[in-house]
Amino acid sequence: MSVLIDSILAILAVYLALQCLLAPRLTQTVFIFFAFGLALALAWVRLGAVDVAITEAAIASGFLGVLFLDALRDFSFTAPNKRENLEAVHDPLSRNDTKSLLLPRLALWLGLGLFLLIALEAVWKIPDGGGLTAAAEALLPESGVEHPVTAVLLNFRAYDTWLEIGVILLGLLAIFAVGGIKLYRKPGVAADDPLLRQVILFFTPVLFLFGAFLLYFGKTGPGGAFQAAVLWGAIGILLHLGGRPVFSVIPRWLGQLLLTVGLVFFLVLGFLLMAGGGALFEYPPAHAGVLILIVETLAAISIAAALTAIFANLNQMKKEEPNEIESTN
Amino acid sequence: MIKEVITVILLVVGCFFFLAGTLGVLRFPDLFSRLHALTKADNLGLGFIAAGMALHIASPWAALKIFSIWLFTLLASSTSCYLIARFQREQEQSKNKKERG
Amino acid sequence: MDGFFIIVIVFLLLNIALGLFRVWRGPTVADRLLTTQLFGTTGMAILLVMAGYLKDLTLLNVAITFNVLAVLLVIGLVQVWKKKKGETP
Amino acid sequence: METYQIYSLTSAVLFVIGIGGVFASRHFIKKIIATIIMGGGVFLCFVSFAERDALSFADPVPHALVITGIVVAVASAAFALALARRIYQLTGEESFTNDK
Repeated sequence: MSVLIDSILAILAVYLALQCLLAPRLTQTVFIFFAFGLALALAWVRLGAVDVAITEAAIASGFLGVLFLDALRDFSFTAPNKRENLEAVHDPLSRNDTKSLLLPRLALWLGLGLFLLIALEAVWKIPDGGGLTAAAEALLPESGVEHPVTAVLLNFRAYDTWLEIGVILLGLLAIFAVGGIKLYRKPGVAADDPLLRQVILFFTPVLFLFGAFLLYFGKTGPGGAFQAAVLWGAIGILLHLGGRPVFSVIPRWLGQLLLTVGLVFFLVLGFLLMAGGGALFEYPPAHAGVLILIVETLAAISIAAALTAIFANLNQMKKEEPNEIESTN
Repeated sequence: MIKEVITVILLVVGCFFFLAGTLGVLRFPDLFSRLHALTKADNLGLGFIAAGMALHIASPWAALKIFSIWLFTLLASSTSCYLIARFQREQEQSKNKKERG
Repeated sequence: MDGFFIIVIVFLLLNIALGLFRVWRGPTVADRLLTTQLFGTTGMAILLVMAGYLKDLTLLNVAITFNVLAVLLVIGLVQVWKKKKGETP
Repeated sequence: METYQIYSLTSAVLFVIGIGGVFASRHFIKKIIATIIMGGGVFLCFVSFAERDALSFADPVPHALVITGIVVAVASAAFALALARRIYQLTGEESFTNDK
């Protein structure tokens, strides 16, 4: 009977993915993408992965949705008109090209169909390896936490998490390299609406408290550093949208400290543990719980700061003098 | 037994309001009436479903959490209703101004 | 009781699928934005019912997250696109 | 049909849709979204097999990998968006055109 829910969710997810890519307008694409994130989050709840569901709901649809909306402001709002313009200007051969494009298109669809069959067969025949559940269950008492996913993330495979903070920081640096450091610039518009200001002021402590709750709850159940980080990052985005950008208010060294503290503390802790005679990130079981909580808190602060910085920097990337550039082409 | 009957009734009523909200979004002619249908009817439906589930789960901590979820949703959705309506009005005004001038 | 919960969840999922029609057609951006509100609320209802069906109270945390992020999206769109109007008066 | 079978087959379909989107769509934002959908397919495959291997709880290692994976995918998508917007700023183009 519960197969009904699963199959409807699966059909919905596939349909949304297709519509997302086939929609003629970009605004349709972005909002359908939000719905797609919701369907995936529900699918993960059905599969018993509540941590993944929280992460997906928070970051992959909320944060990315805001980023895409911000990008759409720069691009044209309606793809079709613009595309005709583009083709008229840049690609005068497009009318004659339709026939010669037929063959590549046919090849693409044939290849995709074949690939679909291969992928379905491969997924169907994945051998039963047993997984790592038993190993994780056996080591769980030594890890210092009670929730297996948190134990894997911050104890058994802590270097993954450490490098992941590094990847986010690297992404931020790459964005700086592409668009210039516009983090410390003040945006022009403050929230002029009293209701909007009140809502931002109300949601900031709620988000902070809920993030802290998730962080602490990660010890015993779904939750943890990433989920808390996204919620705290949402605080930064809300404040930025309300005209109080965090990074231009606090002093520079504090911003840089917030961005790097998670990475640095993680690394120092790892080397101290190595100096004490263990392997990298091998916590002593007696203190593991406390150490994990400290590491989680600092990592969450770092990731939240990095997400806020990514949004702030992308939001400040303005298109300069569009008319002149387009006319020279 | 009586608890289950009440839960079923609450959930059915909640579903009815959700259907009403969705139909309103689909059928009403302009944005403002659609906003009205969606943000009122859906929140009422969510309230009924929340009450039903709080009764079914029957633990005071969960009931408190569900109630706070409903309260947040009321706040959030009334705000977004107002913001969307204001956004739309501003867009229309600027469009009119452009057409006139 | 479980069968009844499944029927409710399927009904709410179909509700979301119906609401997609408005995303597809909606003449203005605000119409499409409206449906994120619909998805948020309906998704929360589905999560609440699922919490009872799977007997897993941690799903309530997912519901709160959904709620908060739908608001973030609305405020984001309203504030971000208002700037554009201010730039080109 | 088991739950994990439904979702693993769905994951294959999503992955193929993503690949098709990367090749067939023109606008930068659509290409970026297509890569995210591809990633979603891969993550769904991981999590569905984690559910198959469940004992008293589902296999936690794929869950942890997927959480890290989602965050990394978002960071790379943000970088791709920055690149796309920079290209648009400099050349005014929103898709790869091959007329030059």
